[in-house]
Amino acid sequence: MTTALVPPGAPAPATGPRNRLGLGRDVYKGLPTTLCAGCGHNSITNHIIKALYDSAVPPHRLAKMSGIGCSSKATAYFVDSAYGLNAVHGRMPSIATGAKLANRDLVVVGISGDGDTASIGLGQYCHMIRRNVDCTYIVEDNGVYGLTKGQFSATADLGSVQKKGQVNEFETIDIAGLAVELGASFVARSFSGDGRQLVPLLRAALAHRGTAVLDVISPCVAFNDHEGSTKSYDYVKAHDTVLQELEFIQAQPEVVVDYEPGTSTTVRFPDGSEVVLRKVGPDHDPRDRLAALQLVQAGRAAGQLVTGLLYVNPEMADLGQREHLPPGPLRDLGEAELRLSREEFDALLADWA
Amino acid sequence: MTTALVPPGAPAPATGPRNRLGLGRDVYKGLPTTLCAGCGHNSITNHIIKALYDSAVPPHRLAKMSGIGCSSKATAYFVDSAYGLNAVHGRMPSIATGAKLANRDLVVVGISGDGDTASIGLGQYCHMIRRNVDCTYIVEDNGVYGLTKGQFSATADLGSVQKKGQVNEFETIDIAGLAVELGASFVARSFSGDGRQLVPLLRAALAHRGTAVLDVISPCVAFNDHEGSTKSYDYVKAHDTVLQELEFIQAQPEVVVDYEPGTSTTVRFPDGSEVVLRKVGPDHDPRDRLAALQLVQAGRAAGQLVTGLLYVNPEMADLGQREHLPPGPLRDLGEAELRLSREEFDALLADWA
Amino acid sequence: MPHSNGRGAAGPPHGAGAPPRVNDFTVTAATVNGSGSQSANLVLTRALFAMGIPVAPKNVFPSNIEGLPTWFSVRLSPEGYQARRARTDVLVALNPQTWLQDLARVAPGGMVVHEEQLARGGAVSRDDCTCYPVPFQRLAKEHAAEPELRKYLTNMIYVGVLAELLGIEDEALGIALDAQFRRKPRARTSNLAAIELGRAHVRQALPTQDRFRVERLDRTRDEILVEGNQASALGCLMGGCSVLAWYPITPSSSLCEHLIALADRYRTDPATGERRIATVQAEDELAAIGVVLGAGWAGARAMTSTSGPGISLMAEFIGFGYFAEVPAVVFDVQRVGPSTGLPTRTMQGDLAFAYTLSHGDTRHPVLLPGSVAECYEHAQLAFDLADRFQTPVFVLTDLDLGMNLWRTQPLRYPERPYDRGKVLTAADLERLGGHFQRYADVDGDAIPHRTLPGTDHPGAGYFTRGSGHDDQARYTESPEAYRRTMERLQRKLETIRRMMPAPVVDEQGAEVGLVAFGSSDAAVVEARDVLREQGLATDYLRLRALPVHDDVAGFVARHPRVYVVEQNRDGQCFTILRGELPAELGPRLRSIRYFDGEPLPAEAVVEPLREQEMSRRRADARGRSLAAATGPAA
Amino acid sequence: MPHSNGRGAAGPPHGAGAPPRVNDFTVTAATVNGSGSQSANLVLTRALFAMGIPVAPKNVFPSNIEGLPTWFSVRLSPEGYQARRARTDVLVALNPQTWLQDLARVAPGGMVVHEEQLARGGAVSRDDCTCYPVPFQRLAKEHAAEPELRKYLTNMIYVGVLAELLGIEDEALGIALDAQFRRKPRARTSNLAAIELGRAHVRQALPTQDRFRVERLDRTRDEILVEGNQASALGCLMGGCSVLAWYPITPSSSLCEHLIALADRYRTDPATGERRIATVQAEDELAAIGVVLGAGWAGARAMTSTSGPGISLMAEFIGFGYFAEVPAVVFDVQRVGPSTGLPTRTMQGDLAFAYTLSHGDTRHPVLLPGSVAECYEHAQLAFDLADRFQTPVFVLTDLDLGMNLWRTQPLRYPERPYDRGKVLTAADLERLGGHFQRYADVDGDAIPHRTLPGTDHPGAGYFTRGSGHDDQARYTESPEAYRRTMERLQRKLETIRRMMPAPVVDEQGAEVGLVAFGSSDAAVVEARDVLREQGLATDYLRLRALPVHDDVAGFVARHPRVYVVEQNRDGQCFTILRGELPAELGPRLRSIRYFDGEPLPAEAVVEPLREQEMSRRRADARGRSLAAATGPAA
Ligand SMILES: Cc1ncc(C[n+]2csc(CCOP(=O)(O)OP(=O)(O)O)c2C)c(N)n1
Ligand SMILES: Cc1ncc(C[n+]2csc(CCOP(=O)(O)OP(=O)(O)O)c2C)c(N)n1
Ligand code: SF4
Ligand code: SF4
Ligand SMILES: [Mg+2]
Ligand SMILES: [Mg+2]
Repeated sequence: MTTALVPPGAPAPATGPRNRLGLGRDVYKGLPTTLCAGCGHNSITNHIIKALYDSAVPPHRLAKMSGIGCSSKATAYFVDSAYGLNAVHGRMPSIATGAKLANRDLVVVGISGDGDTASIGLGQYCHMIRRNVDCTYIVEDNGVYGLTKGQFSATADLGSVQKKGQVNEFETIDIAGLAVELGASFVARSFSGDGRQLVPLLRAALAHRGTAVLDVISPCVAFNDHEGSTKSYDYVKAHDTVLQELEFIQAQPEVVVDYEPGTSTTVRFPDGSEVVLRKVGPDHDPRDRLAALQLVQAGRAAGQLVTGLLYVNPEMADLGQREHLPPGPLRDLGEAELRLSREEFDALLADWA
Repeated sequence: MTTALVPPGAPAPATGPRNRLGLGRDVYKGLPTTLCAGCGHNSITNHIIKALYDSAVPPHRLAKMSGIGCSSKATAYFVDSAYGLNAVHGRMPSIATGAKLANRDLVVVGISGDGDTASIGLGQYCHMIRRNVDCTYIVEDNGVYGLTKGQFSATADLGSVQKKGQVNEFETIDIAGLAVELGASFVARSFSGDGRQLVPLLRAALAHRGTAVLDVISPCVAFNDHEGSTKSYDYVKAHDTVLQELEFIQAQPEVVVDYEPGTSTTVRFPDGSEVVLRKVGPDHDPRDRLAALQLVQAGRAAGQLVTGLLYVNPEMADLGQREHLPPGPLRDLGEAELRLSREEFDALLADWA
Repeated sequence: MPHSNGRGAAGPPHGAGAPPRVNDFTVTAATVNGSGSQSANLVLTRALFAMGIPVAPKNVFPSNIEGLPTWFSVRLSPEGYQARRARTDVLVALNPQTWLQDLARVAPGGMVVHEEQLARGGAVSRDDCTCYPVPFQRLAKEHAAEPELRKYLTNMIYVGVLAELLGIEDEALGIALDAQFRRKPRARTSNLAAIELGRAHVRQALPTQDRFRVERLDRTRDEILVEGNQASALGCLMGGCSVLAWYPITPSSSLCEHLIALADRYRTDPATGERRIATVQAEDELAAIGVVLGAGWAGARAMTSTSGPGISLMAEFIGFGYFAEVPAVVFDVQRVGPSTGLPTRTMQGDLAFAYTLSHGDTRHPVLLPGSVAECYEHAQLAFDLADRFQTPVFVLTDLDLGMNLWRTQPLRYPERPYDRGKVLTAADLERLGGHFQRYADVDGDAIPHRTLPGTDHPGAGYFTRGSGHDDQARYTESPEAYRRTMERLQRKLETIRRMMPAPVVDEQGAEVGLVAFGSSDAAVVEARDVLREQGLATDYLRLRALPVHDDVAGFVARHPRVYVVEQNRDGQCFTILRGELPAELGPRLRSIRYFDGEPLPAEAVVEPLREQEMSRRRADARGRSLAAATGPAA
Repeated sequence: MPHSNGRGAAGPPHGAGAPPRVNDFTVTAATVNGSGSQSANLVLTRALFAMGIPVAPKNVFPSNIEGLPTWFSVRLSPEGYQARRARTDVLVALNPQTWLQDLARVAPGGMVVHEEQLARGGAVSRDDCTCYPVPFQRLAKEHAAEPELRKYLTNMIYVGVLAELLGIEDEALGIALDAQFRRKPRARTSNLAAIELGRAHVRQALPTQDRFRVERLDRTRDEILVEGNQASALGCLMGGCSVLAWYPITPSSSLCEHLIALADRYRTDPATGERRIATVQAEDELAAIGVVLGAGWAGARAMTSTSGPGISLMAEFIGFGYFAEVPAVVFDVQRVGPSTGLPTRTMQGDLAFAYTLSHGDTRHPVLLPGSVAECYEHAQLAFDLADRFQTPVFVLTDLDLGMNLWRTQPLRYPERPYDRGKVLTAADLERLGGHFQRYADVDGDAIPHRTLPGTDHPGAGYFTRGSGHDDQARYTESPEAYRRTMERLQRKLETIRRMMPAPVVDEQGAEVGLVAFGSSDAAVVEARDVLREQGLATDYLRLRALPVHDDVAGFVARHPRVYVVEQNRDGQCFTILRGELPAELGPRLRSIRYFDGEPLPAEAVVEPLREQEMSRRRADARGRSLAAATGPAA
């Protein structure tokens, strides 16, 4: 399913379909994207818009949290009337944790990148999972630092070659595998161009009470250029008469896939590199953590990225429950609930005397 | 095997056994410990001394690196004449990485705690593994923050109860399991009181070229006091006439275990809590990563901590190799090797003109 | 004892035949940590307090859990001085590791109670002191069969010995034991027995003495003994903190642990177990401040508490909070050095760093409580100010203020409602016709309005990021918009300056002024009395906040010489004052710095001040000739 | 164009009939980033440079990869001024998003080359400018079949258009193309074709003009064009850096990437592939500085480079380095704001923060290169100083200096051997009889000796931690030992102060002094000329390091009024000077601050200075009456 980019600042149409809240799809749109044309992150934005619309999330309850990176900018490109917070690099999990603690009623959607999550933010990522903070955590995973112009991230493939010619000498950190190992309550993987798979996963994540990790493979059209690859993007090769090393970003078509559960598909990126996606089949029991681990590991050993809902445990207590929070937002409590009464106060001081 | 604590500042005996370098065991001793009597960390120190002595590590080539915590202090208690660096909290991996890069000839032994590694230092821990920095990384894992007086660490058991009565509501982070998932080249687990297992593991780790992770369970006698447990330490219970909440640390005997590969043993801590250790048997192939993962997970599911050498891959390139470093220490290079020649320099500037 | 002596002499020396000292001396117990000496020390302190004697206990402990030397001093002072005294008058020596050095630091004419074994094989070297050898170990052994408990008992026996020697009343001891073992009656009994053992031993084996005596006074009525961290915790609870995120670090941890204990008691629904506060032990300080900023953004009153290393780690996020204008309360209970410095020693070393924490042009309101009562007051105030100013607010205390017990008048129940600052509700927005500009200066005080996430109005939502935004919180890289934001933030600081607590001034027309803040107050108060007795009158301004209040310039302008007293090496407050006061006033400022890691003693103020005053003529002369040489100043 | 105009007017206005301007105007191309405009801009710049015309290019780009507005200006200046000019004279308008705003900022009498389509549906609003509509898109379309490449081609066509309009020589363009496409001959050909397309179009379709002309000059002989980051990288290479640990961040990344590229070329053994440098892309800045400190401790020359957010994150570790006395070199290529500020804009905002980075009393040597040549020199020096002083050394540059091209005389080949500081070898220890005290001040300069891990001598080993140690690096919590360490570190700073590069002073007895540092130099140099023409002579001191050199006091003492120029809001250098200079000199200092995020233009110095000089009589009068009211100053 290919969806077009969000049109810039389009006004809400007077007619047209409405969701359960009576809101049109336009309400779920954001500012026009400033990401590169063809960037996987834009596709993900569109799927998020669809999922939020379909799940009828009230915009005013939506808190869009992010770190720093091209991916982290994406929070600005959906549900313009919602609340957004673009924090510092790699620290979205803690900010999201705080927001959710302050107001349990918020629907927290966190967007991060592979640099943001697997490098500088790895500690916060793991500890958010450990706390099982109720939020949807989307990693827009392109294996590079897009915003700082193409350095390898920790999810880059061993042996891949940078635009500038450097070779990645390091093993990849598997964001989904790590989540399963850490005991996350919801772990899924998908691909930016696979709306048929991603939208339902997003809706499930929104419905899940706890940290729902979505590792979404998302091609960077600007910097994922494997010049060293024998399969390098022919178009670019053919035209290197006018191309040089500097700053020219080739607009790319969106990469779209559509394949059946239990099968696998090879995605060829505009730059000629390939990735093999394998969709979990109906035989996988996503409540079996050991099975999930094995699935991920076996896929990895076979050079495949397993996609789909890998693991879910809907019963695991979320942080709010572990903190024994009352039902309403903490931020609404006033003097009556927060201060000691004068009697309590006097008794306490007497105790201290 | 129970070894006595290091005697304070004992001079090297004139006679007695010598290792391959002709050095006596005393050379491998450090300052007298200032940790609590009975602290598992002290036992580990003794096993480290034995391993370094047995492996005949030259003291002047030994770099003892640590973060902050009772555990991190332990570097002062062995090989007094070696080089030591007690860095900041949770950042030992990066310091150790730098030292090793500067001088490949150093034998780097890093000591950390569960707080130091699994909380504040989790990101650095994971990334050191990813780089496969050549060093022995020992986590003295007691499930608490000893030095700051007993708060839970991220390796504390779900449901355990603090001295002050708080209950740990969070899943444990498995330091060894995480290392396997991340693709570490050497992962082992042991117990502070199990010298028969730990000393050979330490020697293997010293011999391994790459990051050798040793998760060593090490009881904290001061703060691992599960008052909430029905098995609470009887001795303490019987004498609560004179005990109160403040600052009284009960000296404890060292906890020692000795059990056969393939079997399991239950360790009862002075405070009455228990942990079940299962030693890997000869049937486990430590070169099979999937098997190692399964072993750890299955143990966890059964409430057991699997000990022994879980995984090893001696061929994986270490950071020095990945960086293509020359054989000698980088720090010994001088102007001749580091500066451009005048000709190169002039040519470069001409290029830039 | 490692106690430094404030770079100079102690109080007046006492000859052997000097008159008895009543209620006016310092007792120091040198023990080993982890041995349980702390409860003995507290029983002693509370007993003296119960007799109406103003006490000031100071605990000097190692960065270690068990087995290293630790010292506990309690100063008795009829005038109520609470500063540390550099020397001790009465030593209780129980630690062989430090015996000789402890002995050397007793003031002449002092009294030494020591474990008999320590003097084995030789006479005690101090024949200017009265020595009382006591067989603590043997007494403990006779009393307790279990060797493990003897170490602990020894401590309580020393309380009995002192009680008998000094004349501490049984009733007072009873009150102290009640407080100490409130919920452990059996422990009370056995500890009392240990005290009795000490008393009995003195009666049987030692001569009576009247060199040091305590007598009932009536100078602690209505007072309570509280640690600063405990007072801060209560202030946070009363101030409406509903999200705490923290990472353990001495000397800050106990603030959070006190708050959690208070929350267990007062914020927990006994029926449902529901807690009206979230208390998250974060994985580090970066996460702790992140949680606080997230919660503050979403409208909760959120706080963290840490010490120096944590402040360093929060630097980036605090800058974000400053530019994005997010409320947060950050306690810094200051300690010495980097992590591997002296983490259990005190310092006012983070003042300048916290004030401008983060890269770029940033500046934060800093509260500087000078007493435990102010810890309580400022903790509450901090939440109001954070909400009002929409910015991170620091509260700087230190190990001395935070972890030692201080006497105080009972804390006051707050009368004012919370100031939640400029928050627009859905109804407000309705009234404004949906016109909401997150970062506009609508009121002329440079403080914008905000909505809280979850506010159900189509115009309520906005996007928060650092400084790259316009008045409507839209992303922009426009230089003009950026400059406008920066200038508004600068004007906001002027609003803040006016609204922070004014300094406390005691001015009587002296020529010499003193400026100090925080825990230095105790020593300065005493130093002024000493100086006055020596004929040197001083006026005193106690700073209670940064940015520097406008009153300070007036004070300095009225005093030709102003000494800025602080507990750091680099004269951080001095430098800030030099930077913020009119430059003309700069030459009036002088710096007195103390940085040994122990609480500031009065001598460390008295002596450098006296010395500088002595040499001022010379200095003045030099200054005048320099000015002459360099031509007219503007 | 978002270019702020330095809060005031631009150069002299030009009427329609004004004389032609030769080699003395500013050209600005307004394009979209990611479109490849950068190579067109560079070809233009290099061609002008090849004609011997002093050029000063400035690139203003968004925090984004593709599709947002970006501006490139190149200033032509026969005098060789390299500061940004606030207004432009010749606009090349290719970006519809910013067309109207770009147009509005052209100086009167300017020339506008624009995509024909932009003016569709109406006349261009600036009839005081000469406008040249060009059908760039159509030309590109005719030339290139692939729509994807047209955007790119458009840029190179504009170079041809300008070449023809202004008179840029073919030979110069050829040299520029050679440099740009050194290893891509096919690209050179196709780009040249695009340029020809532009030229041809002008010849065919546009009238000639002589309002703005370039002519061959001879003022760039021997000069090269270099980015500061490139010069710094070469300095690091020559300075013997053997460990680089970094985390990507604009505008610092290119320093590291240049260094890696240089290492690929010069430090790699072609036969074995062995590299005489380790270059680690760390997981974040905390790890980067950790690697650097570990490597520095072990004896390598190690460095990192970052920008503000990274400096914040390094705060704790830098304090550790200070107290443990570990060499490290840290570049801070400064930028604006927190992460979500304006990360692609320039600022001197980290000066104060870097100088005292970390909690507690810490203070670091800071180098402040003022040109690309100094970037190269200071980079080398930094490694010597770090080894000599055994402490983290900062090198502060900024986006303007680091990422823009600057003209410079060729860099000098270093003559001196490395200064590896006080390192004791095994042989040294043997000679000293094994007597080695890691932290003792043996030489009276407060700098101790060290051994490197791996030194094979039984007395060589030592244990490194923060401030809690004695002279022999043994753990201690003794207040005396701690104070001794702190006082030595303070004395060490005095040694450092004396050994840091002295300021560069141009003094001719003027009454007004200027103080500036870093990239502000370009604007100050120009501003002084402008002020001199206006009859206002100034002397100038360019600070090159912190701590403040002793020469500064003398300079200030010789000038009744000294203006401190800097690119931040809070007057950070001004405040540091106020704090460190004798207080008597304080009143002489005045502050000129610029913080729009764009490189400082000369006007932003000229105007506030002139204004303040105008109003100084009033100010002086006020100052005198205040002094009178408050009594005599000390
Ligand atoms: C503390 C800090 N260090 C570095 C940066 C620079 N920086 C901005 S985005 C980014 C990486 C983004 O990579 P990723 O999260 O993968 O996002 P992408 O752009 O690829 O979507 C970096 C290093 C920063 N903003 N803050
Ligand atoms: C940045 C920072 N935060 C907090 C601390 C305080 N601190 C010292 S040790 C420690 C925890 C140590 O726990 P662990 O690593 O498990 O060691 P253990 O004492 O249990 O052996 C903490 C939080 C610190 N030194 N630095
Ligand atoms: S640089 Fe890569 S990640 Fe960033 S917007 Fe462009 S395509 Fe997307
Ligand atoms: S507190 Fe615990 S971890 Fe620390 S020394 Fe004592 S027993 Fe060991
Ligand atoms: Mg990425
Ligand atoms: Mg621990």
